[in-house]
Amino acid sequence: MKVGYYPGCSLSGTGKEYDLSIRKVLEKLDVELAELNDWSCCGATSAHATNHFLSIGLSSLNLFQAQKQNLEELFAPCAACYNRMVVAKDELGKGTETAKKISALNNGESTAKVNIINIIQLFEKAGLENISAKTKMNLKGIKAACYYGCLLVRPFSITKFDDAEQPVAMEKIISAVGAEPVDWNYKVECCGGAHSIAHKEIVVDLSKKIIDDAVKHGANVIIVACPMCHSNLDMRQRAMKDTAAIPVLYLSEFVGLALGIDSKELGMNLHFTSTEPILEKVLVKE
Amino acid sequence: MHAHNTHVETLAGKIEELTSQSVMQCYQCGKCSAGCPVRNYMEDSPNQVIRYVQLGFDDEALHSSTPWLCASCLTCSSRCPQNFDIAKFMDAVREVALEMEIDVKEKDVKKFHEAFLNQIKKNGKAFEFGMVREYKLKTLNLFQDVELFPEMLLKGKLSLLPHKKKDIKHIKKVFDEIK
Amino acid sequence: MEEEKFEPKIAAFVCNWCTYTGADLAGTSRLKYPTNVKMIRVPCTGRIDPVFIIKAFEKGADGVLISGCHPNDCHYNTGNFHARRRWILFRQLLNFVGIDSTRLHFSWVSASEGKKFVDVVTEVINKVKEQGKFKKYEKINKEFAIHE
Amino acid sequence: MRIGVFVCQCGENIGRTVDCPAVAEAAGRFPGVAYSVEYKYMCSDPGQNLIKNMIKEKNLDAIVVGSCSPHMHEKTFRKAALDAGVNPFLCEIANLREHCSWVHEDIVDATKKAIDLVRIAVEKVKKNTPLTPIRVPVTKRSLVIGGGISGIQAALDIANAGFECVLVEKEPSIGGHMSQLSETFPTLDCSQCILTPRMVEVYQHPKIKLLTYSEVENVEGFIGNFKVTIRKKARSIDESKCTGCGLCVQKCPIKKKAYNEFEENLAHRPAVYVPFPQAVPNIPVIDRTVCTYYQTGKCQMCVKVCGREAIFFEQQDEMITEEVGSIVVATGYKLYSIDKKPEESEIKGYGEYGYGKYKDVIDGLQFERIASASGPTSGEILRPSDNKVPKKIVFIQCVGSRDESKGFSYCSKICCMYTAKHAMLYKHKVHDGEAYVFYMDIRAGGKGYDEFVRRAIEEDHVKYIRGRVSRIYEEDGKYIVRGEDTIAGKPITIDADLVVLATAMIAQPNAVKLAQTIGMSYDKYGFYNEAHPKLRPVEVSTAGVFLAGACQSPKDIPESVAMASAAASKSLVLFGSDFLEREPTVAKVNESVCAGCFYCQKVCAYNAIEKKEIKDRKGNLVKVIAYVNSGLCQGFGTCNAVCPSKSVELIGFNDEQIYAEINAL
Repeated sequence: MKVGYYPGCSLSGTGKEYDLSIRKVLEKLDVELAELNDWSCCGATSAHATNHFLSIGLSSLNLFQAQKQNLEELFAPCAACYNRMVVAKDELGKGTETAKKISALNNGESTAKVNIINIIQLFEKAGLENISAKTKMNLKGIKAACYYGCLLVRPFSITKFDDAEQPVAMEKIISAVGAEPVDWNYKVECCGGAHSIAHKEIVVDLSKKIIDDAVKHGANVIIVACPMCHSNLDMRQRAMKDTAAIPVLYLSEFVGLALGIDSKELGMNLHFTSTEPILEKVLVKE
Repeated sequence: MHAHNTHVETLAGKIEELTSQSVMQCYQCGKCSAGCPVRNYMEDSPNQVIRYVQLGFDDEALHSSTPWLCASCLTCSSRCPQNFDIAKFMDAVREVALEMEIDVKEKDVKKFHEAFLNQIKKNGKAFEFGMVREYKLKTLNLFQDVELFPEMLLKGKLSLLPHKKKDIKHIKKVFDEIK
Repeated sequence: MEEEKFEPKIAAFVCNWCTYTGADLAGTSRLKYPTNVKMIRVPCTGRIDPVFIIKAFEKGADGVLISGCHPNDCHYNTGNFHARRRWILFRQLLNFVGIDSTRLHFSWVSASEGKKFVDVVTEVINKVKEQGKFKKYEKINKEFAIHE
Repeated sequence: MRIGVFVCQCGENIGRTVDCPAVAEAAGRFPGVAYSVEYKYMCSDPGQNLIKNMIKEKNLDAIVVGSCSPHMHEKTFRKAALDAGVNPFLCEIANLREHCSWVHEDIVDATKKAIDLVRIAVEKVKKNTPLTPIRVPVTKRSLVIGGGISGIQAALDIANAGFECVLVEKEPSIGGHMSQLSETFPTLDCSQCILTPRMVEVYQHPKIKLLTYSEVENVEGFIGNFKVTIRKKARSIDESKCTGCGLCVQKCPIKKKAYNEFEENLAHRPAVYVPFPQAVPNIPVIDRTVCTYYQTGKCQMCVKVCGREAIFFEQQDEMITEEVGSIVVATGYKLYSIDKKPEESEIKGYGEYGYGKYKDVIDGLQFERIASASGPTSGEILRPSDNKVPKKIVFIQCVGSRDESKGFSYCSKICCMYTAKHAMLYKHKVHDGEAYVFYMDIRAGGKGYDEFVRRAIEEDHVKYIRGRVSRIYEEDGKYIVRGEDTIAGKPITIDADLVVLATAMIAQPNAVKLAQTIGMSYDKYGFYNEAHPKLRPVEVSTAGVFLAGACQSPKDIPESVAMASAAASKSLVLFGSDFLEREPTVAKVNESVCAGCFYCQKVCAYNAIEKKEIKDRKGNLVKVIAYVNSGLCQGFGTCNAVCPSKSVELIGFNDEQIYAEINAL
């Protein structure tokens, strides 16, 4: 299987281990990644927060590039990139004034046919049975809180992915590799996202609530699918008072561990909160 | 003729033009405010900002800090019983406020977005270090997070040089369009 | 120049319960539409025999409109479904006998849709105006000197 | 044929844009027209007299009136023709007002069109033939579908007027939702106390035939003459033998396998059960899906304890045919229940309120059962998860209602009142408890209704918070309810012990199927459409069918009862005459050309086409042809359009008549 790959800016910076682990895991699952040529930033929160045209315009550039490369599917691991591109695709499809203007800037290209998928959908495509069959490690003692955040599932009318309020797609993957997903309350609550820099106090506060709820429900690891969520939950733990430290893993890292990939190769040494407590629980299958 | 042309000079009209939805759709149930994760940091609740626009209190809406505190998490939009996209509405309020050069309360948020977009404009990709540098110079908020930087650098999570997109002309075109 | 003055003749076959009453409502609401259309009232669109339409074209109609109740709203439950099913086949027949099937229009206008009736009729008239006069049968009639 | 043309000016309504004298003059020159005239008000007495006099004076045998729409005055002019000795079906109307003068502005064009319209009508009338209306007898019996309070009321009214009535109820007992309620607003009188006597009255009424555990399968015929097929589902109990002693119910060893539907799944019931103690009839039903006998052939405990040998395992569904003249539809509503799995739910979503996840997030009917003295907690307010008294209770209104996104855009109308009632009942029983109501608007229009809500707020100190709740989740046995008071502009979080959702009233799941069986129209939600929203609120567009209660839209008890009485009286109006007159515009088969392909039969929605055998003099079968039962034919003419040999004609709209109109276009 071959899919287009749009790593997005964070994956060469703060989300470096996300990129590393994705490449390693997909190699094991026989998924070939074709990186989008000379891709550009999707515009992220800053673009749509300040200018609608800019946000759709920036994301569209990548969609058109994918079309040029004849990619049927474009995998965007970052939830924010995924969301922005899905939204941009939706707007282009609707043929709004903005869409017309953007099409004029791009030699009349109007529809972006490429299908944008997130990491959960990619794993679903690779096949849960396939992943299950390739699982080498015993993850029995691991209780995982799957954290979806905002942008994977919302707005449901556009993402059309899982359930906006009680999603379970990530839990299915966790179960497939033999770990135990926990039922908790904050899986779609916001971590504060892009306010990390301008309003650190908000992000610390919101992320703390998420971590506290996960711990309270017995989780010993939080699984994420977004570099922004990861940096807020992982990096900001140090600023939280009275909060138990809990490893925050990317979904790809977690699946990587299950498939028997070395944690360093997955980039897990790059975390700010130690991942040791979880690594101890990863046992070799008997 | 579309109805919005008649009141295009009002904030409600501009927002309708930008978002293709009428602010009158909102029936003020408050579900958006009830579920908003950053509600506790806001003076005006999200539904109050919509109310300002509905009633023509445009200054109140444009000067409110609420749109700038919005984390764009879309919880409101996905739960709105009237299918009103509140997050998109907030995007539009910010856009109009910037266009009108309103002296917004949440200067740091505004500067963060400017710094972020400047990096994209220059490099085609977000350049975290450059963005943070620019943001710090703009806000003079020099010491926030300094404790994290060395470790980030060490772990290779913060590159000192930007990753650049090779062909920048399309990015330029998009930015030129909004001048 | 002649084309500009062309005023098409439109025959409308409408059902008694929905579209005829919708047209009445257009009148009661004093909405305006051109005089080109004349209506033939039938109990239900299901009553319309494809031959009526050919006959209308033969008698000089430039366009034909068929309009009845919305699906599931038919006064007779299923009449409009039967009608609809037949039209799909009938379009081919029209083309076969030399009538451009785009001159035949279908719509659903309910008793409460006076405005829609006006919109539909106006649109059909404009469309047929663009297409110009339907001459084929006039020619045949002349050549073979068919008279009633 | 000598045709008279009468052109009406309708004051200025037609005269302003149509040159009426010119129309009359032009019409006078049409072949076959013997006389034409215009007049200011043709529908007035002098106008009608003009028509009558001229028919006689000019010896006319058909008339065309150029006037308003036939839907307005066709009857008037047909009667005028009849009075003057001309068959009413030899009168045609040219619609010069709604279809001409009112929709056109140019006098020249409008006049030209008016002349054309009159010509078309003249050509049509030439092909008309004298017809006589069809008289059909009225069966003076009624069918009432649904045994809730609406159906009970309608059946009693009809029966008390002296007419027979068949009451069909799909559940094993009549009583409907009202029998589940604890107290009723705004008087707080006990629901069962006022309902039960009515249920008994129905059971004992000599004019009411009660069919419970039965459903309407098919409806044929038309006003005055319906033929209804009813499926009487097998109870597995011989009703004629059962005394209702209840021993079988007590002794049934299957206690926990099935949820008790009457208790809204808050309790269990045995495999053989009576829905509730006051059930009418008091005859049990065996639930074959859980009964051991039907799984393994064993047990038969009920058989052992029944002294009357009333257990009848092999009983089959029975089909019953009833002939009635009118039908009252009173099938009621269903409460949208949020605790179902989303994929099975009528509403997709509401995950934010934790569907199916939390035992203590319940709906309004569940709360009724908890508050009811005959309910699973004997009227003590206890929450389902741990049977503890909730000290903080949150009521949320408009769940599923007024929700474009996940639910239904309409207002369910009764929730404001029943929520106030619930909060009040709670406060009366749990004095130190706190009750919160999240609302958007309080809609308490009705006698004593707003006073009732005010009482809840002022006397019982129920705290009303204006705003919709965004999320509910569980934390340490409490339900965290996150809302916003939009009046104070403050976020509000309540850690509740029990949450009651006032969920939407929705149409019955099989409402559309029944609508299609009877031929009623329904709205996009599945509620039945009345014939006219103002002037014919209890009739549907199919003659002889009437609506009562919440099957038409959300309604409370007094409204449902009023509507039921109205529907009953509409039936009684019908039973006031022995015969009904119907338009003679029905189909007819030309027996000599009919090839017997019966394509007409396939397209007839009324089963009006029958097979008729043609035999020669010796009695040998020559051919089988189509025959139209004019009693059933509704005259929509699809048979005429599809007949390959053109041997069916729709009288009044036959091919010749329509060709005449086309030729005159």
